[in-house]
Amino acid sequence: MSNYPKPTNEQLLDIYRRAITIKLNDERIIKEMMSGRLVTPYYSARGQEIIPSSVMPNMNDDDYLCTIYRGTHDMVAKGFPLDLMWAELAGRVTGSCKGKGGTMHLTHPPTGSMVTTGIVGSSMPIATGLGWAAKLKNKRQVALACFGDGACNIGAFHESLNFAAVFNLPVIFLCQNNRYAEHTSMKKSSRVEQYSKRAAGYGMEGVTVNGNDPDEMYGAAKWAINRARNGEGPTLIEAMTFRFNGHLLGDPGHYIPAEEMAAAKAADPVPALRQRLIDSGIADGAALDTMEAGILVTIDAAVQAAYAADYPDVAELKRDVFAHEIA
Amino acid sequence: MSNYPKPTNEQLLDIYRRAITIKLNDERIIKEMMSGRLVTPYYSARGQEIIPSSVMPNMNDDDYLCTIYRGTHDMVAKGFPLDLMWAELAGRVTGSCKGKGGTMHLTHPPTGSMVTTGIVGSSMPIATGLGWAAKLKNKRQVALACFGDGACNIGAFHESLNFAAVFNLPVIFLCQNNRYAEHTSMKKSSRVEQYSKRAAGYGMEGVTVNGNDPDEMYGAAKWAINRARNGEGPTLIEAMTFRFNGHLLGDPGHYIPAEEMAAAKAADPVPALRQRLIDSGIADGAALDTMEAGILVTIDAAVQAAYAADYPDVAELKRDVFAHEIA
Amino acid sequence: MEKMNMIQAINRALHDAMEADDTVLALGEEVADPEGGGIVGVTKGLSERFGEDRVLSTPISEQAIIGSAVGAAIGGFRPVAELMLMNFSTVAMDMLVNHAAKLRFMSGGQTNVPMVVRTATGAGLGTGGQHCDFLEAWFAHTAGMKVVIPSNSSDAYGLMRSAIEDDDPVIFVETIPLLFGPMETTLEKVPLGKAKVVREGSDLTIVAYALMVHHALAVAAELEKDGLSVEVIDLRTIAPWDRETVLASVAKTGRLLVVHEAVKEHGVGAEIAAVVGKELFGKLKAPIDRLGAAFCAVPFSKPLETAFVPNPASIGAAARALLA
Amino acid sequence: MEKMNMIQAINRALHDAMEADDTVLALGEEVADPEGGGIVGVTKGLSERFGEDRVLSTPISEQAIIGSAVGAAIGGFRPVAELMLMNFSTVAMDMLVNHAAKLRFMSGGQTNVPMVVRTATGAGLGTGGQHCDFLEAWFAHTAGMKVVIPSNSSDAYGLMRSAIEDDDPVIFVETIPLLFGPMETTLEKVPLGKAKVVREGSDLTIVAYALMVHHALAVAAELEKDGLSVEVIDLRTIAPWDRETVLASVAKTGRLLVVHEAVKEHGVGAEIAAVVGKELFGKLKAPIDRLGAAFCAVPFSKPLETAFVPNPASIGAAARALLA
Ligand SMILES: Cc1ncc(C[n+]2csc(CCOP(=O)(O)OP(=O)(O)O)c2C)c(N)n1
Ligand SMILES: Cc1ncc(C[n+]2csc(CCOP(=O)(O)OP(=O)(O)O)c2C)c(N)n1
Ligand SMILES: [Mg+2]
Ligand SMILES: [Mg+2]
Repeated sequence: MSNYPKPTNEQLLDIYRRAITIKLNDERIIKEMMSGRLVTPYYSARGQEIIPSSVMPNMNDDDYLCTIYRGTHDMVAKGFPLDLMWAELAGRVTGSCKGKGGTMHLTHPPTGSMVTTGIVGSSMPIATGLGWAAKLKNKRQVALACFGDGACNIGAFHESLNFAAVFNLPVIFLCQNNRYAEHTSMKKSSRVEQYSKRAAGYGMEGVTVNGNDPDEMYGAAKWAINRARNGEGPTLIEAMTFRFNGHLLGDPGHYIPAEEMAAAKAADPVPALRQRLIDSGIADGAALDTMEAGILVTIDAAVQAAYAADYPDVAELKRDVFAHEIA
Repeated sequence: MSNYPKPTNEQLLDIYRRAITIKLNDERIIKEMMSGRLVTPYYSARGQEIIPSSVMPNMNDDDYLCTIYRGTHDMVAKGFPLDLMWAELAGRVTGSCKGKGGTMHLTHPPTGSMVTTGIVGSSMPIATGLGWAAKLKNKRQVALACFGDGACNIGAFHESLNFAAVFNLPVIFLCQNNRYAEHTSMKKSSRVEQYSKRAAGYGMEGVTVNGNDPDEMYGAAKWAINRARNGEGPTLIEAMTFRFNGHLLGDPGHYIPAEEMAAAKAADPVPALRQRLIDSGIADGAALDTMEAGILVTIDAAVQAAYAADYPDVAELKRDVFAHEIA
Repeated sequence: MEKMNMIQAINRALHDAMEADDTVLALGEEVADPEGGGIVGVTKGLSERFGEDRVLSTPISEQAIIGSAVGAAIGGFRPVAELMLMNFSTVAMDMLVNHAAKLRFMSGGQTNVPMVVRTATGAGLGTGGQHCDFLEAWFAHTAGMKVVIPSNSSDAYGLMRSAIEDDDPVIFVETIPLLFGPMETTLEKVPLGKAKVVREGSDLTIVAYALMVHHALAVAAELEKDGLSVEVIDLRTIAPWDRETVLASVAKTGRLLVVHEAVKEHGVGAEIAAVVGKELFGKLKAPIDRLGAAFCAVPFSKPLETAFVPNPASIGAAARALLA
Repeated sequence: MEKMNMIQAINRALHDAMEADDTVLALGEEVADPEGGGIVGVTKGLSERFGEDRVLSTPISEQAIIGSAVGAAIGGFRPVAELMLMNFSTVAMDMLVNHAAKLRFMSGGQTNVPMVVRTATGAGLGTGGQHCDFLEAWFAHTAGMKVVIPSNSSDAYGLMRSAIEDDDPVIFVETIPLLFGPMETTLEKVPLGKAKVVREGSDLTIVAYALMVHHALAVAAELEKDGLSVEVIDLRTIAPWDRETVLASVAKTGRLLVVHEAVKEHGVGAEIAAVVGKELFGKLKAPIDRLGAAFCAVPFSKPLETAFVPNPASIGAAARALLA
C-alpha cells in the first residue's frame, strides 16, 4: 500500500473541503429533521466522509457514480448541487428529481450521479453497465459503484464483479465497510475478515484500506481509477470506516458495543484532517473557519430555497412513467 | 490431496457398479429418444459418471441431494429406483412424480433426491436449507448440492456458500465442472481457472479434484462429508470432468474444439475404471459382464414397465397444487 | 381481550407457534435478539426463548434466506422467513415462484413446502419508489402460493397461526402504517381463505384489504349519513380468495367497488371484477369499479404520495358514483 | 415479401437496428457467434458483423445482464438483453422492476432506460414446470414497463424495431412453438400499443396473443361454418394495451372472450375483462369469459401439458357457450 500515489497539500485541502461540506450538510439535515421541518427517512454517513472526499478528486463530472440510500456523502463529494439536493430532500418540484425520487433516489446526471438505489447490492450491476458504456465510448471514463459491507453477501455483488472482470470493464467497486449492516455486525455475516479477499475469486485486484485516512484512500482510489482508465480493468476497494449515527436516523445503536462506538467517535476523521492541515501548515485555522463559514452559507441558501419552492403538481403522477405522458 | 482416504477394492467395485449403471441407463435413454418412443428434453451426463458414483458411497438414503436438469447420474448413483425414474421420464402416472415433474424435476425423497431444478444455481440455496434442517435434527445427516461450472457465476452460488459458511451447515457444494455452460467455455465466463478458489472468500474449504478419478473423487468426498457430519461445516468441491453429448441431446457441439472432445472421449472414465478393475485383479471381465447384463435387465424392465403404464388423468392438474385438491 | 398492536400480535403468534411446535423456525435479516428482534420488533424474544439455532439473523442474502426456508420446509420444518420489505421479494422471486410454489406439484405431492414468508410494505412514510410496493397480484397469479394480508391485530394473530400450520407456502404481508396502533385483540386462529364482512349493508359492496378496509369503513359511515348502505368486506386472504362471500354480498347489493393499495392496472381487483362480472352478469345495478394506486412508481414528495394511494375521499367519490 | 420464420425475422430486425444505430447493443448468454449466436440463432451473425464489444456472450448472471443493460441504457446506449427463458426473469426481477421500470420516474425524467429484454417461453415441448411460464401479467402490473408478444414474423420484425427505438424498457416475448414456421414477412416497423384486428366478425370478439391468436383464428373459421361470425384481435402489445381497438370491437359484437396461455387467474385477461365490463356495462349480450392455463405449474406429462393450455377445442367450446 505504501507505493500508492499520495495527495499533494492542495489535494488534501480539497479533500477536507469536500469532507467538511458533507459533514456540515449532514448536520444541517439532522437539524432540519429534528425540528420537524424536514420529514424523510435519512441514512446519515457521518463518519464516512473521508472516503468519497478522497475518491472524487480523481473523478470527473462525466465519470459515473451509482450509490445507495446512504449516499449523500458520495454525491456531495462528486459535486451534486446542494440546492437541487435540498429541494429533492424536501420533496419540492425544484429538486433534482422534481421531488419524485427523494432521499433514496437522488440523481443528477450532469455531475455523474446516475443512480441512487434503495436495494442492497443493486448499485453494482448498473455501474457495471455504465462501465460497459464507458468502455464503448472510449473516452477513458470510469464508473464507480458504492455499497456497504452488508451488500458483499448478496448475489448482485458476485455477478457484477465477475461480469466486470470477464469484460475488463472500467469499474471501481467501492465497499464502504462501516462494520454493520443495519443492526448486524459484519462478524455475523461473514467468516472472512476482509471482503477484499473475494476479489481474487474473480481474478480481480482487491485491496482493503483505511477509508478514514485520506492518504491511503486517495492513493488507492487514484491507483484503481487510473487502472480503469487505462483499460486495465475493475478493482474492488474495501474502505474501512464507521457510521456514527446508526443505520437510519433514530436508530439508538443498542447493538454496537459502547467502547466500539466511543473509539470510532474519538477518531472522527473530519476534525482529525482539519487538525492535520493546521499542524502541518497546509492551512491555518482562520482560513478554514472562513471556508466553513462559506459552506454554511451555501447550505443555508439551499435549505431556504428548498422550503420556499412549490411541491410538485399531482399531474406529475402521469409524467415520467413513460417517455410520453400517460393519459 | 494425497492424504485423502482411498476407496477399498470393494468400494471401487461399488463405484464401478454405480458408474456403469448410469452409463447404461443414459445410453438406453438416448436409444429410446432416437427411436421416438421417449420424448423429453434430455441433458446427458455421459462422461461425468465417476463423480456421483464416487461421492454417493459416502452418503446414506437420509442424506439429502439437490441436483439439476443434468442430474440423472447423481440420482441413479444415490439409489433413485430406476422404474420410478423411467416412468417419470415417460410421463406416466407411475413415475416418482406421477409424470408431473419430468426429466428436469425428478424427485424421490425416500432415497434423498429432494429437489431437481431447472434453474441454474438454484440447487444451492435449497441444499443450504436442507443442511440447516440436518443440523437441527442432529443426526449427522448432510446435504449435497450438485451444479455446474456455469452456475458458479450466478448470485445464488455466492449467497448460499456464504450462508452455509456463516451458520456452519453440513453442506457439500459439488461443482461438476465440465468446462462448458451450454455453448460457453468456462474461459469466457471467468478470469479464474479454478472456481474452488472462491471458497476462500467465504472462509470455507475448497478443493479442485479430478472428478474422473475415483480415488481422488472418493477421497475428497469422504473428507468433505465427514467434516460436515462432524459439525466442521461446508466444503466446496470442484470436480473436473467433461460431458460427451453436448448440452442438450442434439447439440452438435460446434463450439467445442475437436481435439478437446477427442481427448476427453479417449479418456472415457467408465471403461477406464473397468480396465483398472480387471488389470488390478479386483474383478474379472466375466464377472463384470454378468454384472452389466444384470443391470441391463433391470433397466429394460424399468423401460417396459414405464411404457406399459398409464398416463396421469387430467384431474391431476388440480391435485398437488395445494395440500388440498382444488375445486 | 388484550390491547395489542399488530407487531405485538404477530410476535405473540410466533411465540405461541414456536412453543406449540418444535419444528417452527424463524430466519431473516436482524430477526434474532442481538440484532433487535426485527427492525420493528416483530420477532423480539424469539431467539432468547428458542435459541439461535431455530432463529437465525442472516446475512443480506434473500435468495439464501428463502432457499433455506424452502430446504428446511422440505426437510420437515416450518420456517417463517422474513423479507424485510415486499420490494425485496424481487431478489428472491426464483425461490418463491419456481421453487416454493411449485415443488409440491412438480414432485407429484412428494415434497411439501410449509413455510411462511413475512414481509412488510405500504406507502405513507416517504420511503419512495423501491420500498413500499404492494405486489400481491404477482403471487396470486402463481399457482401454489397463498397470500394473506391482515388489517387488524386479531386477524394478524389468527392468520399467522393458520399460515404456519398450513402445509403450503404463504406470503404474509404486514402493512406498515397499520402496525403501530394498539387495538382489542382476540388470540384465536383465523382460517385462511375466508373473507370477513366487517360491516353489513345493502346498496353497495366494497371489497378491500389492509389499510383500505379502514378507509372503506370510514366511507361507509360517511355514506350512511346520506342513507346509503355500504357493505364492507375485508378479504384477508388474497389467494385463494373467498369467492362465496364476495359473490353473496354483491348478489345482495348489486354493486361492487374493489379497493387496494397496489397499482390498479392488473391488480387483484381485476380478477375479482372479472369473476364477479361473469358470475353475476345481468344482475348488477352498476358497473364494477376498482380503485388502486396510480400507475407509477411510489412517489417521494408528500402531496404526490398522498394522491398516489386511494383515500377516503377518492373511495367515497367512487362509491357515490356507483350509487348515483 | 420474403418467407421467414420468427427467428429470422427477429434476427433481421436486430441486424437492421444495429446497422442503423451504433448505440444498439446485444448481450446475454450465448448471443455472440462463437457460442452459436443464440440457442436457436436469433442473434446469429451480430457479433461477426458488429463485433464482440457490442455483442456480449455473458456468464450465467441474469442480474448482471439486466443490470448492465440498465447501466448501458442510462449511459446512452440501446441494449437488447436476452433472458434465455421467461422463467429466468425471476432471478432478475429487481433489476427489471425496481430499476429498469422506475428509474425514469424516480429521477424525474433525468434518466431514461431505452432497453429491450428479449425472452422466450411457451408450453408444448415437455420442458416442465420451470421453463415455459407466461409471466407478462407481472410486468403489465409494473408501471414503466412495456410488454410486447408477437404472433407472426412480420409483427416480430416490426415490433422489435419499434421496441428498440422506444425510449422505455420493453419486454419482448418470443413464443417458442411459433418460432420455427416460415411465413410471408413484411419488414416494416409496427407501432407499440396497437392491436390488430386479424379477422373481422360481428357476433363475438376473441382477444388473444401469441399462439392463442392462431387457435382463435382456427376456431373462427370453424364457427363460420355454423354461421357464427367471430372477430379476432391480436393484442400484440400487452402493456400498454390498445383499449380503443378492443372496446370498439366489443361494442360492435357485444361479446368478449379473452384467451392467453398464462394462468387464467390474475392474468392479463382479468384486466381486459374488468375494463371492458365497466366501459360497456349494460351493452354486453353475454358475460365476458376468459381462458388461460390451468391453475398449476406447467406439467411435464404430455396429456397434462396439452390439457393445461387453451386449445382450439376449449376455445371453441367457450366461444359457442357465449354465442348460445
Ligand atoms: C435486497 C435488500 N435487502 C434488505 C434491505 C434492507 N436494508 C437496507 S440497508 C440494509 C443494510 C445494508 O448494510 P450495508 O450494505 O453494510 O450498508 P450501510 O447501510 O452500512 O451503509 C438493509 C438490510 C434492502 N434495502 N435491500
Ligand atoms: C437462471 C438460469 N439461466 C439460464 C438458464 C439456461 N441454462 C440451462 S443450463 C445452462 C448452462 C449451465 O451450465 P453449467 O452450470 O456448467 O452446467 P452443465 O449444464 O454444464 O452441467 C443454461 C445457461 C437456466 N436454466 N437458468
Ligand atoms: Mg455497513
Ligand atoms: Mg458445465
